[in-house]
Amino acid sequence: MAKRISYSNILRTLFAWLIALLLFFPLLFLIITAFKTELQAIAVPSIWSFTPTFENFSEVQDRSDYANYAINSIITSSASTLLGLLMAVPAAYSMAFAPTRRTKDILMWMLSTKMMPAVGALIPIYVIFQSFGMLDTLGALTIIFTLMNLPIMVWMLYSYFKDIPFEIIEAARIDGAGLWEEFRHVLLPIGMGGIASTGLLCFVMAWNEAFWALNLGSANAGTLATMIASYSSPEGLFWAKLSAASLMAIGPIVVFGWFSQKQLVQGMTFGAVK
Amino acid sequence: MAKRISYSNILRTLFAWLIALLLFFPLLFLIITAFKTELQAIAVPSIWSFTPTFENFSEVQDRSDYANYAINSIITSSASTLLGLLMAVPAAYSMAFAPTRRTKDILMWMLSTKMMPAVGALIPIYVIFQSFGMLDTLGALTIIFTLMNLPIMVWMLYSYFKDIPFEIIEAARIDGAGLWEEFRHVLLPIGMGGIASTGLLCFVMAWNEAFWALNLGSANAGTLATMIASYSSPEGLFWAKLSAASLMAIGPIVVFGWFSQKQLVQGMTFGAVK
Amino acid sequence: MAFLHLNKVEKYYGNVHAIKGIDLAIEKGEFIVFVGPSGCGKSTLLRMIAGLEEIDKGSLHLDGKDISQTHPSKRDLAMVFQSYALYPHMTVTENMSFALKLAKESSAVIKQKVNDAAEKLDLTQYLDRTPKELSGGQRQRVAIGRAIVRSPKVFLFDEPLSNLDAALRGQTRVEIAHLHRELEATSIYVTHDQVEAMTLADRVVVMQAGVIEQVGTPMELYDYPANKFVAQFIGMPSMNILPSTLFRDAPYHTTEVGIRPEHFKLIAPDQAQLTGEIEMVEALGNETLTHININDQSQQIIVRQHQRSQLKPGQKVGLQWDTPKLHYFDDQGLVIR
Amino acid sequence: MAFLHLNKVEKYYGNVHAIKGIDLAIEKGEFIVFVGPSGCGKSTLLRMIAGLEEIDKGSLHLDGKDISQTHPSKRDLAMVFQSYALYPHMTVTENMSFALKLAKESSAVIKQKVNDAAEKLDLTQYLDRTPKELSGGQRQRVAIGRAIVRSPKVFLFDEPLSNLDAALRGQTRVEIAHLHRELEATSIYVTHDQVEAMTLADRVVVMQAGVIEQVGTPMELYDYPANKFVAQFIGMPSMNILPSTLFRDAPYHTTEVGIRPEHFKLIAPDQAQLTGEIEMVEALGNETLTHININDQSQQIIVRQHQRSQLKPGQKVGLQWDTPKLHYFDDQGLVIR
Repeated sequence: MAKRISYSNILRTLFAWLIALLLFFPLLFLIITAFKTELQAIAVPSIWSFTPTFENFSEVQDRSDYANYAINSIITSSASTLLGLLMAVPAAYSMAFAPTRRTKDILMWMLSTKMMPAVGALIPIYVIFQSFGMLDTLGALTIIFTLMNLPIMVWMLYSYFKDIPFEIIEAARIDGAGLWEEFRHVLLPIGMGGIASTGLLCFVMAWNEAFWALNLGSANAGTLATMIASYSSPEGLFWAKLSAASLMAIGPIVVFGWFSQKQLVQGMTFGAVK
Repeated sequence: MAKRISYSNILRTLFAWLIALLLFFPLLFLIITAFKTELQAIAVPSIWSFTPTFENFSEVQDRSDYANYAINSIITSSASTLLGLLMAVPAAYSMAFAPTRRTKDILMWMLSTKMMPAVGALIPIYVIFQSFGMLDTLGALTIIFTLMNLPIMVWMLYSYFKDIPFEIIEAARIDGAGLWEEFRHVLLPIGMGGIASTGLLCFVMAWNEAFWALNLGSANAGTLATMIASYSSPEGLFWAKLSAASLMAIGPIVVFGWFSQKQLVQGMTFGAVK
Repeated sequence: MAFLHLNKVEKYYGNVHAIKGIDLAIEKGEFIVFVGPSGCGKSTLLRMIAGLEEIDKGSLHLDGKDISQTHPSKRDLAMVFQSYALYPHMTVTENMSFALKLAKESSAVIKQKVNDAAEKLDLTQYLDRTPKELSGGQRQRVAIGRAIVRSPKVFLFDEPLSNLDAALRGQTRVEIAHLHRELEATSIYVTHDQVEAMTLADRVVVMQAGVIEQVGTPMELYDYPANKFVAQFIGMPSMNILPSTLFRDAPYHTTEVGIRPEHFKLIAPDQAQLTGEIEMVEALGNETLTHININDQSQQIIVRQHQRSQLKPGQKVGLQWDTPKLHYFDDQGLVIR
Repeated sequence: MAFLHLNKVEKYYGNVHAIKGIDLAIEKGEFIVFVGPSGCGKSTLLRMIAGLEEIDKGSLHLDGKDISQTHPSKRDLAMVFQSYALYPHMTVTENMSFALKLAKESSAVIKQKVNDAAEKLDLTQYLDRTPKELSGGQRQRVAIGRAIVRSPKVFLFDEPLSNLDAALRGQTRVEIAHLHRELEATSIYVTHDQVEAMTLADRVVVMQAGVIEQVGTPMELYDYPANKFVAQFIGMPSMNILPSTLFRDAPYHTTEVGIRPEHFKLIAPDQAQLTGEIEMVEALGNETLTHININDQSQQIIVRQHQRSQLKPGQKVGLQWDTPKLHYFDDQGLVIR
């Protein structure tokens, strides 16, 4: 018995390491390429020993205003997250604690809107923003990011709130709590984990979003995702520079994600793992 | 009392219709634009009365081989869904019914891989497929779609399987069922809803996927998503033709989704709504 | 008017008439138990008193004031929930002082009251723990403590013992009875367990299908049930019901006769009017329950004896009964006195 | 060797020693009940017999064959689960015939056996329904039916009644006893409820913390408990435990003395060696349980009387007991005979 267990243990450990390496490989490759020259970058087979250069990073910084892109990303991601939470929390609250016969249908239909390819909505939304003179503004991106994330946010918060036993809310009411006190002293502290996860997830999704950022605001309101795209032009692939730009774009969110990973992934579990 | 209820009922109904219209509007706009001429399409404010033309559709058909794109979409979506299920079902089964202390961590980590922007993995994956001579092949797209959907598939199936009381599986074992009979007569029929939902969702996601399809296979292995992109060229927006192409690309999946909506959305609920 | 007065209270859920017009007057200091099978409306009625469910028709007066439409936070009641419903993010102290803080009591008063309650409930050493760190029984006591610190007008208990195991249930029952004697607070207690109802209540309210079947002291219900439902619901094992044809002296209109298990005597079959065959003998140590199939009636009765029995399944026995202890029911199931 | 033989069976969960070496011999046709508080290992032991948990040490023999490492599907046992564990996608017929189909029985035989079992369990009219369309009691009966159609070597029951309400629980208990008498099948039944154990078992196995405390017939356990744990676990309310200093004639080494509630008599306080004050009087109709605080002992005992009582809380009473009915325990909690 004991032998079989340790044998399968070794196998499992090896397998786990293999998978981990395989999945880490793309990021590693990206990092390495970013420090190559363009010539080294396109060499087949890949070169693994070379003198690292910072040239790509400085060139990206010269050609594009990195700080500007980064600020746009931070503003639109933060604002859309905040705005989304302000709308999603009350919606999820009422769905979780005062459900009607339709609540389930509404939730399903909200999710089903995410099934349509984004391209299907591009033209009308473009026209709407155009007629309000909002093309290429941070406001437009914030609004579209908020709308894009709203169904997921309501869903996640609903799942969290639904796990809070309603009797606790009722106990607070009987203890003399009005609506605000109930929210402030009971729902908010108990649901904080879920609210934070939801916010984090939506922040990351807004940060990584490229389709709308490219189509609605690349010149003034461009986010870091659009900066990457400007290096994958049809005239040819500049791998090293593209890698450097990618690294600079995803760097902050990867670091941010690293520190908040637990919270973040917990948010994606929809309460399924307990 | 009675008065207040009917009053709020009217409000709710009005509100629901408003939202529904607002959300249906983009699709409506897309459909209408597809039947306009290019001149009518860019008119501001929008023209709502015009003689519909089929010109855009025939031009899209002439310029691109619609049937070819559609076949590629069907093949890659179906193959990646099937391949994904073959891997995800056993994985989810063992995670749900023979969990170890690490299972939760593995699931979380699988999901967290979806948090990295796809662009971060583009270059290494491009290089890998290039060195195997698989660029612009249906095989490459199938593999990448499968890998892309695998974490979500394992997650969804895990959530479904975990809802199946383990005692039912145990009862089957005591009733004399071996591994295959247990799978065939108990797990498969009980989990069929979840497996179908997962498959459907991944089919739709593969169909709508544009990033990898564009970067790994636009000439021979292009899917319908890449066909759309060829109409949003930087030389100018051809709205009417873009609309027609979009409509032709998303048409099949919208119709397909319409018929399987219940199943599909149920799949996205991760068992949260019961 | 009584301290707490329910006047023709009704409740609908869609088309379901859940509470069908309840009239009940509860005096100050009484311990009232609502008992009935699941789905009889006892919890709904309690929640209507608490304000957690709306009263669709009728009125509810507390201490002379109509509170039918008052928000739960303004009714001055305390409730102990089946799931305890403690605030998971607060310590025991914070849980117990939450209501007082909302009521803007001074912190000195709050501290005093919480410490008093904690001492009474033997919780002093757990005051800084969160509910997660407590056992089931301790959580239960915190839930009770949260209720008593407020000195509310009425205590409401919604099946507070059903999540505890048998031993702890018995113990906590004694504690609740003790607290009630000490505080003399008006209490309404909901349970589906007739033993809890019998041992705790000053008066028991037996409910079924949204109506009150009978109100009375525990021994009134046991000795003089108003109908067949109450007769069979109160007492364990249930009262045996037999057709009236077996009883020569039954009053006119009697269709069925009820006999409690302890009012039968087992005698030799040849001396008895009624005989049967033993199906099963349940020996519990201090008493023996004998299940007997009545001959030619395809009916089973249970006989309780307070001593050991040497009888075995399959044996024939005769039955004798105490005629004054019989209960006669008419075709509506109502008792004939 | 006995029909089912457990030989030094052990189980570890990581560092937790869940089952600490169990030896047990079960004869063919016996009805054995494992009883104990939650977490005592009784369900784990049952699942080890079923093959659903591995046996880490020791061996298990059934009908002369070592089945310690046999897959559950090859052990020829049937099990009734607490949750019933019916196949939700199959009808009642399909549920009951699943095992027979896997065993490649002919469809005529299957039909015959299923119909027989359905008739025995009063399920004939539900054969085409799925579990969802059945009540809790009916599901329970299907689970039993699924077990009996197979005529297995041993029936295993894992707390089969704990999801039923009190009335149905009593009724199903009688049905299980009836079935066992009819089928004469070897059965192992797990429960935490000592009443179920007492009324169903030929022999009861009392477990605590992974070891067997005592094995015996129900009345052996009630009259001659081997230790304080069994003494207090069997019987409701529990046996009262008092310090030996109150008993002049206690044997040497006695530290505590146990008295069952029915072995006390209430007398006038001035005639008694031991007096106390009444804390609570629980009148259950057929019996009265009086809770008494023993003077200067800060200890509470319960006295059972088979008649009504006029006593009230606060009154002083004297206690008398039946010396031959006393149980003496040493400082290890073991009985002194």
